[in-house]
Amino acid sequence: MAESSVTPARAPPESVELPVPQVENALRTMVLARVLDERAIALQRQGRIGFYAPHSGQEAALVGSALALRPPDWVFPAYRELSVALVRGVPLQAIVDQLWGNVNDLSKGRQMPNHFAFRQVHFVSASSPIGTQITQAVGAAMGMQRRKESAVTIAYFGDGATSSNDFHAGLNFAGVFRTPTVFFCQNNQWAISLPRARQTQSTTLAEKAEAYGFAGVVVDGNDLRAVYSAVSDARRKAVEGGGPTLIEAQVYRLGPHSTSDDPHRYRSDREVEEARRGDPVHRVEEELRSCGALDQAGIDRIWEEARSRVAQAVTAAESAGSPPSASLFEDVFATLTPRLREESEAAGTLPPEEGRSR
Amino acid sequence: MAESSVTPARAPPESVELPVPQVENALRTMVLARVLDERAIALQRQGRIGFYAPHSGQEAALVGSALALRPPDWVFPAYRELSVALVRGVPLQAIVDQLWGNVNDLSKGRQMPNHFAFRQVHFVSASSPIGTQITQAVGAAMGMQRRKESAVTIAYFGDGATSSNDFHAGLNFAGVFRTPTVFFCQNNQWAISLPRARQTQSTTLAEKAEAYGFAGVVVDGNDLRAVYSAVSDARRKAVEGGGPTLIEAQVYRLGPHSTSDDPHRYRSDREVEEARRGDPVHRVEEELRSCGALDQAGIDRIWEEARSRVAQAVTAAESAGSPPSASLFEDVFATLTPRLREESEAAGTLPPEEGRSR
Amino acid sequence: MSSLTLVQAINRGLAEAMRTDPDVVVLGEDVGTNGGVFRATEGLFKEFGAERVVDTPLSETGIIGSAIGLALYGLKPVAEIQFLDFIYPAFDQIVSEMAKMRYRSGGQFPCHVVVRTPYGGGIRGGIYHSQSTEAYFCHTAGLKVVVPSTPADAKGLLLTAIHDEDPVVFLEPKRIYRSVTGEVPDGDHRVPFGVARTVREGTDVSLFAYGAMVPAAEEAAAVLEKEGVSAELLDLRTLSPLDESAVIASVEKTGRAVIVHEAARFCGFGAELAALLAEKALYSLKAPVARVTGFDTPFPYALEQLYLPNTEKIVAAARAAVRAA
Amino acid sequence: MSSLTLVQAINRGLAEAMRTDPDVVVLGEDVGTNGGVFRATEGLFKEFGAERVVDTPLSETGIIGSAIGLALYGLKPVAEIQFLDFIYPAFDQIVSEMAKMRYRSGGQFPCHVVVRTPYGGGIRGGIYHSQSTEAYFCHTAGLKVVVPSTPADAKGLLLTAIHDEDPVVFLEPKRIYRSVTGEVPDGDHRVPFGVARTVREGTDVSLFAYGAMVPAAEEAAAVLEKEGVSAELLDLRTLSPLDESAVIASVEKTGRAVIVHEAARFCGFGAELAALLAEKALYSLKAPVARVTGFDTPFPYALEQLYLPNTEKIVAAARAAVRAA
Ligand SMILES: Cc1ncc(C[n+]2csc(CCOP(=O)(O)OP(=O)(O)O)c2C)c(N)n1
Ligand SMILES: Cc1ncc(C[n+]2csc(CCOP(=O)(O)OP(=O)(O)O)c2C)c(N)n1
Ligand SMILES: [Mg+2]
Ligand SMILES: [Mg+2]
Repeated sequence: MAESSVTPARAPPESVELPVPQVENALRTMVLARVLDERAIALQRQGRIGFYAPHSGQEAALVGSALALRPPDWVFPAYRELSVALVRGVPLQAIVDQLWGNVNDLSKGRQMPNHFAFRQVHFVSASSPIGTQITQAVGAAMGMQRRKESAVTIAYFGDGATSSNDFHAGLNFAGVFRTPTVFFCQNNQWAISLPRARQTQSTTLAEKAEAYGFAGVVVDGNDLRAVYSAVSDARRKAVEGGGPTLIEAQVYRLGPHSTSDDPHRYRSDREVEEARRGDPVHRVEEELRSCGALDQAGIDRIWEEARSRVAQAVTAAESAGSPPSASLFEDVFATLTPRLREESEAAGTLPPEEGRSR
Repeated sequence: MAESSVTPARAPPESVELPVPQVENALRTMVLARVLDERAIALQRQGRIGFYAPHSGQEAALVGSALALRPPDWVFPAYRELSVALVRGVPLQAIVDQLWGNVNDLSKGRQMPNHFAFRQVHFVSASSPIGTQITQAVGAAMGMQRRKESAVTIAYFGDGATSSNDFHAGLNFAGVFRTPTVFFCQNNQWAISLPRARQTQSTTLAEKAEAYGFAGVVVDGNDLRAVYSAVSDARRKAVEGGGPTLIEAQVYRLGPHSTSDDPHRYRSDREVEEARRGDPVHRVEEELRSCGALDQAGIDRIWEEARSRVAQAVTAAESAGSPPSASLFEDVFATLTPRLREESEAAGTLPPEEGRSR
Repeated sequence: MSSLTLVQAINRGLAEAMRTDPDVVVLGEDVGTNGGVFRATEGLFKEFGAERVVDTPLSETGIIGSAIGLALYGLKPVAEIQFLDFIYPAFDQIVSEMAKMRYRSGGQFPCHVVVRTPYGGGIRGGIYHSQSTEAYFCHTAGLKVVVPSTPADAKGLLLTAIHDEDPVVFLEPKRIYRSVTGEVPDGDHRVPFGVARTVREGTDVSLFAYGAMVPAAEEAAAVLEKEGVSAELLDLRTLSPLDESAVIASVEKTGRAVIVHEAARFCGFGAELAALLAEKALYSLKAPVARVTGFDTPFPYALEQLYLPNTEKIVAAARAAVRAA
Repeated sequence: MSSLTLVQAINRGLAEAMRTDPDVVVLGEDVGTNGGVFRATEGLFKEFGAERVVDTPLSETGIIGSAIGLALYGLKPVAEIQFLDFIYPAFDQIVSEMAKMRYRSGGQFPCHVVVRTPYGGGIRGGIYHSQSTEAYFCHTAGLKVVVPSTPADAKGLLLTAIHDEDPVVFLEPKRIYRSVTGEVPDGDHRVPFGVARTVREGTDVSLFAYGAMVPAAEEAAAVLEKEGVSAELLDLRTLSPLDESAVIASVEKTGRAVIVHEAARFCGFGAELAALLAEKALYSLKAPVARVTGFDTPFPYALEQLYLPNTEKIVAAARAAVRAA
């Protein structure tokens, strides 16, 4: 996987302090993600892609956490983590191709937009059922223990997912087996229309870790540096055998739950306006401006560049065709069964390749 | 449901202190249950019943908690709660009939021994899958809220069940909806071969309640009075709108997990011997002896009486026949479907009654 | 009578039941202020309040487990699962508890829970917003499984479900939530379980369908008619209990059967229909039984239209059956 | 060669796989010091230690979820679910994740988990220690479903499963864990998937069975032989992928089919076999297809013997088929 100048797959040397050039790099990714977010919503409205779940408001949590990871680590995402993929070196084009489910999509157009899978950077296939990635992240971490690999797994999930079966099972297994796992909960205050306060009665989500015998940490998810250091600490602890950590990054979902959602039905514009004041992208811009690393023109250029990259990727994705019909029958199993071959032929698709699917 | 002199369905007036006559009554139930436990294991070894899961060591927790309940309360049991049924007024015979699954079994021989259901005393049908009763207890408590009934539900479960999906969902719902529910965890230190310490890393099981925004309490489950007052307090709090409580009664499973289990494979005789010193039945005997309420002869009489009652019930249960063949097809639905009627006829059972099943 | 879409008919059915019976409560994710992600519960929160229209935490285990508790205690819960694809965290409660409660207690504890859930493809929902797994529930003794295909049936079957004494899995073909409109009786309209609906009569081939496949099969029957083939179409409405006699009688008349569903073929509901015919109508069969179904792959995204049964595929199968003999 | 019971053969299969491949790990409830409640993992903890034979907390969600994670990372997990009846807390992970992982990721993430679990009745286990719900898994695209009926197959199919690239649900007929003994090849014995075993050849009627029903069907064939009826018996071994051509070829020869399984009939696996015949062997069928199965009730306790298919019921169905034409 090639590219990208903006977003190196390698994190900076482990340190709680993110050096300024890294912050500037982070900003580029955050802006790219924000621009893509806005563009994708428009594309869905125009019927050009089928669905989109934005992550606006969560960029610092996403990019900050991803920067603290190392190449051997494994990411178990939900559906708002495309900036994590960017940080790990996934080309923008691969992400946009997934939104279309076109012939170039690495997942062969098998899933709705936002449900990414990028094997090469250990970005595990996302699914819609809430929380299922959490136990899987623990299992992969058990594998790292067995292979004595100095790495961690990180599971991304939302406030709503803390109510899921897998949250309970996953954190319990992690506690019992002391797995090198970082549980990264993006508490964006809403699970579709259910506010955080009615998701659970605990004061914080982080404190739920105590029920499983390990520590939970609350962090301001709008603060790139704070997130980076919280994840760095949790990662270091994990690889040193100190076991798992639950991090609750407090953020706010600025957009709708997804393009199918109308948030006006359940929350006030005022609440959103207030939350906008903490916009993590502006906060990083502000920092870089005030320390003199970037002036407004520099920031504008970052936005320009992002817009043009997104526009280019969209054009390319849209002009690529659909996956071939025969691909419908691939990857059910490693090799085609007689029944699938028969169905494929009956469907009038090209005769599927013999033997192993791609 | 008639009977029983020993074990009234009504609890004593709400009070943290159990009066001595009640303690004596409690002892009768505990002894009855202990005698039944020992007899049932022998019966299984002789092939006269199919299975048995003993509760020896848990009698004080069971009887103490049950005494704190009132008639309108609903009990959601696991499979070691026959003494709770006794306290609520279920005749011994009904319990023993269930062990046989004979024609008199109120559940029509539909389940393995220990999986009781006694509608009239709100003792809900027990099932084998671990933990499922926990969310159900919360739902019934939501019903009590809706009907404004001054009552509670109590869910019985083990240390192992704290790892179940329903524990997580049930306690979370209870916290959010502030339901009048008492979660009564009998931590008997083992889940088949898995010791408590490897079930979860939390220091106590009770503290898990905090993750759901309410209080957890640890109680010495070998102490009848302590259990009684813990449950009384939790009950009072619940009916007053104070929401749920998780009670961890620390006990020890003196016998095998069930008649299918050989505990020598995973725990030492010494551990069991040590635990025997805390035997809750002997502890109550000791109390009643030392306060002068009973002498050894009185205690012996209680054991005698229990033995003869159990012997009688066993004889009666064993001589009752099996449920009729046609009953196989009843209660799948409220009324027989055409397909079930056809299957019943094909099976050569008596033509099932028309229309509604019993 | 009112002219309603299918999802509106469901909404009216819920409101009707809640107005006439204070024991009816609705619970699920986003069913309250949001009115349901498909708007099936719109307005109920306002009319009946938070006590009867309960927004739950994100846990299907909790939704169905607590619905069972409500039912045992005596209320009439109607639980919404946001998509059938998300029912599996509650599968244990459904198959181990809800389905078996009455039986295992010897009839002491009935468990009349209604589980409503949108299902099926055709909405560009991909692998997790499109599945049809009715066969799992049909294979589970103790569950009734219902699938309406018209607004009137949607309301009538739902009201029957809510007042039924047994647990019901009520599958709503979301693809036709809004695309189908029809006259729906006002008030306490009920449609009985176990009775298929003859959508049209015919003599040459029997089409069996349910849910969103009914309109597709209707179209197919119209195309066939133009070709001189007289197709009979049965909308099964309740998959369990199944109106076996209607299925058999139809094939005894036509001698040919085309079974249509969106679900994967292998061990799908269509297998039971075909088996029934092989057992009880073998000598009437003039042609091999045909199944027009989803493929034995997970539900796709980009190639959804290739995956789904449609009018052309149904017509082709019926033609082949007629040609066979 | 060694003479082993079925459960011993499974135990040897596990040990063999663990010895030859350090990536194989076993996890589940009571699989460690206790050696499994049926002793299938006996001795493994001692030989391979707690890192490779993992006693888990009481959570099937956790067992399968973490097994999937192990597989994604590259190990070869073999998860034990104590009874098939207790698999449902993991059903979401199995049908939504394990079965679809390879597909949804376009082949990027294979998910070779083996889920071993004892299933079936005949042990006085009642409603929750007896069920046969293979149809749920067979209907789920992306899963392979395997059921051995002899010790040699138990080991051979298990080793194939562990080294397969796809997820496998491996159902062990616990009723014959110890009642059946047979010669089992030592070492890395493998039996391929998708190939039925012809237990005996015959010309008048085909019996199709798997698991604990195979011995019952064998007995039935012997009884029938005495009556002058020549029964062919196929042990299907892998339900998915199914050896369809063997099934069809047998009925093309005999013209009659009796399908045997313990599971409830409605939408059971037998429905798929019957459907297959109605689709692809209709003109060979001389008699209605018969299903000898459990009833459409939950699994009972006291009346277990009435519920279960047995030799007499199989013989009766075969006789009726032969008499029919
Ligand atoms: C098991 C399951 N139930 C329901 C849904 C429908 N659903 C999709 S997203 C969502 C809310 C998730 O909230 P949260 O975990 O806070 O994540 P966020 O969307 O806020 O990032 C729900 C209920 C689902 N995808 N999976
Ligand atoms: C979902 C599920 N998984 C596994 C089992 C098998 N099993 C029966 S009892 C048991 C241990 C239960 O331990 P605990 O909750 O502590 O209750 P105890 O038996 O100690 O009273 C297990 C694993 C089961 N019944 N249900
Ligand atoms: Mg959220
Ligand atoms: Mg225990």
